[in-house]
Amino acid sequence: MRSLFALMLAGYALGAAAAVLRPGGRGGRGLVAAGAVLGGAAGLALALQVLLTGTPFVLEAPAVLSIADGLLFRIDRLGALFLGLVGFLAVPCGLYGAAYSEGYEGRASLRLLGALLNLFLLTMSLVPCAGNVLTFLFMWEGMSLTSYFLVLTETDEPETVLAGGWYLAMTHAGLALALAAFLLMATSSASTTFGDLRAAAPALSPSARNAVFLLALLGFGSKAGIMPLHVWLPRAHPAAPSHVSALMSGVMIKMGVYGLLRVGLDLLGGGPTWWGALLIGLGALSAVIGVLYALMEHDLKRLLAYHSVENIGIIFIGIGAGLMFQSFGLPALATLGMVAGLYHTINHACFKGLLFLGAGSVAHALGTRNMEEMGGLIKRMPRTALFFLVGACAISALPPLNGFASEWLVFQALLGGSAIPQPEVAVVMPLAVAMLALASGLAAACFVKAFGITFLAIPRSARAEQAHEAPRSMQAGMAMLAMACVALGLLPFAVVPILGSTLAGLGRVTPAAIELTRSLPLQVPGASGQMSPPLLALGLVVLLALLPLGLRLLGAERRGRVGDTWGCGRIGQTPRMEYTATAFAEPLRRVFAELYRPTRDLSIDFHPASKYFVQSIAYRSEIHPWIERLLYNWPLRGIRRAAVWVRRLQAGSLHLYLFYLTVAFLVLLTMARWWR
Amino acid sequence: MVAIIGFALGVSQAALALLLAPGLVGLVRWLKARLQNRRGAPVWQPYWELAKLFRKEVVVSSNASWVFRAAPFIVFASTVAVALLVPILLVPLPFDGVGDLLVVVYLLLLGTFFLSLAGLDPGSAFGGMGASRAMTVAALAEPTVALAIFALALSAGSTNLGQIVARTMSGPAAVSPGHLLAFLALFIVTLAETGRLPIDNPATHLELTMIHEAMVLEYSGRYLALIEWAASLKLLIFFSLLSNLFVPWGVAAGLTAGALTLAVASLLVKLVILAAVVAVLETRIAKLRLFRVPELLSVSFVLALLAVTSSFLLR
Amino acid sequence: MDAAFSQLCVLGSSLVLIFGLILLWRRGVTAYISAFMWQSIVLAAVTVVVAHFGKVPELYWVAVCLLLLKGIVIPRLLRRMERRFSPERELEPYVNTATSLVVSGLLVLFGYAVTRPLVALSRLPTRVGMPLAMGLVLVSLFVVISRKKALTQVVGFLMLENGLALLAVLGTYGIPLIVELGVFLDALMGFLVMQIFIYQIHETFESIDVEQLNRLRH
Amino acid sequence: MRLFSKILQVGLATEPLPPTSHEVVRLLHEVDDRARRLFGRALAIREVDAGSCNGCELEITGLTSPVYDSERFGVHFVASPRHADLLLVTGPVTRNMAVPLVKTYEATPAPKLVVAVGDCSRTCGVFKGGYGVAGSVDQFVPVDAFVDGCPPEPAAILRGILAAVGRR
Repeated sequence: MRSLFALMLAGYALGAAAAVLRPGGRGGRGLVAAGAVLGGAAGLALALQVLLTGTPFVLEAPAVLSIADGLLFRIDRLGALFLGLVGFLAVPCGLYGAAYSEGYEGRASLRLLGALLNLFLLTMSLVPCAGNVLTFLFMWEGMSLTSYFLVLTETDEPETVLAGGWYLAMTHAGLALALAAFLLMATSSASTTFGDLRAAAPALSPSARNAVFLLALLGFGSKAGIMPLHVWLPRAHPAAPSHVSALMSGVMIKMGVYGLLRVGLDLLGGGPTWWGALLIGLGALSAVIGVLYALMEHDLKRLLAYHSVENIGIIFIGIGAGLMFQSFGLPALATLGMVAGLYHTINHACFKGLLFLGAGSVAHALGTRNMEEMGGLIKRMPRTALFFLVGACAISALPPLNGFASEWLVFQALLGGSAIPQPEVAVVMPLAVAMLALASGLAAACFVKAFGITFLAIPRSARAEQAHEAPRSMQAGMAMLAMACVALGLLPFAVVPILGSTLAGLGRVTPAAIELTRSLPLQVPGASGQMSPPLLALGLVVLLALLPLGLRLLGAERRGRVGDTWGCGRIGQTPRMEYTATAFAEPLRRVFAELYRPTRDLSIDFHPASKYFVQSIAYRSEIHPWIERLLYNWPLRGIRRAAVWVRRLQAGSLHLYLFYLTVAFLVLLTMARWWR
Repeated sequence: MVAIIGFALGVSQAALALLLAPGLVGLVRWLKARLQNRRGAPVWQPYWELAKLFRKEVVVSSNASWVFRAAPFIVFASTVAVALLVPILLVPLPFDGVGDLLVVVYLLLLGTFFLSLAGLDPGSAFGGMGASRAMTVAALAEPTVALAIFALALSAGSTNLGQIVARTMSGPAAVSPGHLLAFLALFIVTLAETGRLPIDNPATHLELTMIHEAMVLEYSGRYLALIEWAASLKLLIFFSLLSNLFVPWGVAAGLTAGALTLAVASLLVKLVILAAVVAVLETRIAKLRLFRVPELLSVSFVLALLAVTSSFLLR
Repeated sequence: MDAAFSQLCVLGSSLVLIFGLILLWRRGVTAYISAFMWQSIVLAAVTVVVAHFGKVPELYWVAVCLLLLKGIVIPRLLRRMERRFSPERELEPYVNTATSLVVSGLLVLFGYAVTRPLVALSRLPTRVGMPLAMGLVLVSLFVVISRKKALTQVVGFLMLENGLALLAVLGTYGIPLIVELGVFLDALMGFLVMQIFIYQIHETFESIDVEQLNRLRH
Repeated sequence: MRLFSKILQVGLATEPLPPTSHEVVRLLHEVDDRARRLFGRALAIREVDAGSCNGCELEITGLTSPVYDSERFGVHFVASPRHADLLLVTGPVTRNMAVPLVKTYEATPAPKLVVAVGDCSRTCGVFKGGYGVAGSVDQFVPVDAFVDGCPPEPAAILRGILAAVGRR
């Protein structure tokens, strides 16, 4: 284990070093990618070892940063799961990046991109390995900073800088809150190692526990992108290079989930019912509103970013249900909910990573992310199209792919709500069921739009006509993730027990409830139904194979002919006659008009001679996320006002600054002596 | 041996559904014709139409890709797969462990998903319009379906179809208010999902009012035949779900000849009753404007919500 | 026996509630009036059921009164009023239809939550219908708040009254007959007063859109 | 309720197809056996107005009415030529409609038939020589049967269609 850990560190370090020393050229990019792949693979192997054997891996370095207990790494199963996730995505994204970063050749940012990518992966891998508060926060901050600079890779665009600003503000606010949560817990504990915190947690007063939970929820929720805290996500993710977006959306936001689980479930050991209910409520809200905004989005990567909000919502619903069942002392159902959430975490990493890589290939080939300029790419980029389709089916929860397996588990967990003795509390569950179903239906609609408009029909612009298939290494990255989507969909009976084992010993979930049957039909204790994805897939494949045979037996005509698209006899077809992405989403925009509050601006220029002849029509419609404005405008205004006030302190005089320092020092001394 | 018999039973049940499905559509059409004081086409007319379509050539748009060619097969296969999972004649179902009600719902969504993609594929505005509307209706119907499943699972303790039917058959109270409300909710969803009035007009010739028709406007020959057959099978599946989940009288619990005959007879009676209800309804009401469809679906949503709450209370 | 009794009660109450929901879904006043009529008839039927199974013969009289007054007389009066004011449709309400349906669904849920302690206390076989009656009360209040036309509001008030009557019948097997009659008379008086108001509003504004009343401020 | 009692009172409105003289229908050639077997029981029609005065359209609409009810013969109208077996063409072919007519014919999957309805479709009628008229229907697409009349009665059109598929 120790050697694997070392190999992981070495791999990432190699990648970073290679990027700094020899960034350009095929070989240089290859070395950077090799570092990421090596590090990722080692991390994955280490994680698998911990997951399967169950023996935690511990590494102490008390000498480093010894003032605050030093660095401590301790990988238990829960941590290993998230470590494995990072490694699992690092490999395809690293491969993909080798060819993708060719676009940055000759620019200064290539060096930064390679180095920061490896450092980002390194720090992100170490977050779930942390064994004490210092290590955790140190790695967390490293992850946040490196990803911030990765977002800024294309600095020349003003939008990117703004996106980076949002991201930096949100992530640091989150860090502060998480720090506060840890400090609150540490008041009564011997040291800041997680073990001591866990031991001291029961002694905390209920209000302190609640405060810790809320602080952690806000802090980690802002990283995860849960509903009111999601604002940075659709801004920052599209701005980053695509393989970085894939990593950010696929795994980095999952670190928020990890943090919440670590604090809420592991360290605090669960809490009152309203914790779970709050998570379910926030999750359901995120799921529905995230997908609704995604539907209106025509920037392919922003669309995917909004879908991350949706999927984080689904994960939170699962985990919230788990916490809620736990508070009622229903271990089997609690495990089911948590496992559903964790399963969706993995699945989302796979398909969202895949979709971001696919979107990146398209953007790479076309030089635009606007869906209205795409179209017809399935003929020009057939492989990318196929991989993207797999991802689209998976995220739309279509059987037998992985999205369905985990959403099925979430549904089953929620259906268990009838076991809750208090109906007025249990009512949360059917409402969440309805919201989840709505979200998944809308997600399917959204991905019909995303795939159909991007890849099908005829090209909508000259750029789309001249598109070319992505290079081999990018294809390889996508292929790996597509296969993972299929495998995770077919093998839930193998995955679920492993996920269940990560929960053993956390909080009040008793290990007895985690023994899951390894039979072919997925039969989870607590779930009120069973299904078998492999048999389902087998059935579908057999039916699909039998169909042409049956048609031949029926004596069906086999001749075919290629003709024009039927257009009521009109002559010639241009891309302008096609259905656009905006038009596709129009019915839903009408239905949810109250939420979108679109502004319309229609101006028609009539012919001077007669108003029956139109010279030009200009139509503009915009959607303003009013919830965001409602929530963020007044704090922003407040901050601005505070900033204006603070500016007065700035005089540029060195003596003044020294004076401030002295005053601060005196205040600190006074506090240290008398404040208790 | 038992497994083989079960397998054969499951397959033959689905095959029966597949064979009956076009007749069901023909029956609704015949009843509607009679209600319009017309003589109407015979009940078996859809069989002739399918036979004819299978013998015609296929014209495919030059813009279309493999998605367009694969979609009819995926739609048909997923619908037949659903037919294998749904109780039509007998319980316990041989394939009960393979999928539950949620699987059924999402398999049907799989078909709609690919059909919508195929609608977009040739680049025709009609297809795009149909796809957009079909996905809108499907997405908005989803919460109702999920809540109705919740209500059923609450009273039966399982989401697996065979078990729900078995539980309802053995239960003391045949009709509880929760069941009634869930039935109404699912009935509205059935109309929406199978493209009947007042959501979609199956007999329309005007492209602008179409949903399902607009999506398949580009299909011809055997592709069209597969899609139409699958659509009629979907209607039969929804009808038998409505009848067997809520009124499981006559569903065979054993393998005796008498029970099976009774099962077939009761299935036919139930299908005829539901077809008559749909035909009368389609004669009585006009198609809704597209933007009032969400209102109808929210009615069904409220009904399903009431079903869940009353099931909660009667538990 | 008891099982059938409570089933019938819940069935009746759900029907009463569904007729209440029609107010939110349909747009024509004619539909509202017939919904109210059918609701009252079902209410009378529920009362008969309670009278029969609960062995409270006075309730038969209540049922007859209900049927006569609310099933026949008031709908007829309403129809006459409607004919007078031209069949103008309900205007776009303050809250759109889909949203108000969802809101009313949530209100019913709230009704369940509120009446839960009551239901838990009661031992009557009719208790399971009480949340639905409470739901109807809340939904009718919502109708009164969110609709614009005076006639719709009148129907909303009448349905509110129906909800209260249902609650009384299910919760206590009917308050004593005399109180019941008093309530009826009250409702009738209220109805007449509202009728007069509506005539007045109509004469002043040539419309019975309640929003017009805003003009009185100026 | 009133609607349904009315339905009951009226009963069946469909009249049997009256025997008519065969002169109104001109078959250009016998339909081959295969097509006859195929279309004998199920026929989907796409109507193409190539520039008629809409007199024929009025009569064609009559086909779907309860009185003539073409559906009893398995004949129904469809919205797309992709679904159609038979094109029902009316009017003289105008310049604007010449290409669309050919395109519609191309869009229809084989085997397919064409029935031209009304005198104009064969002779261009009173529109003959008009500046906007390009010619008769058979100059653009192969026609299997002509139905004469200006406009022909619904019964005659129905006969023409049935004659074209060999079900006289």
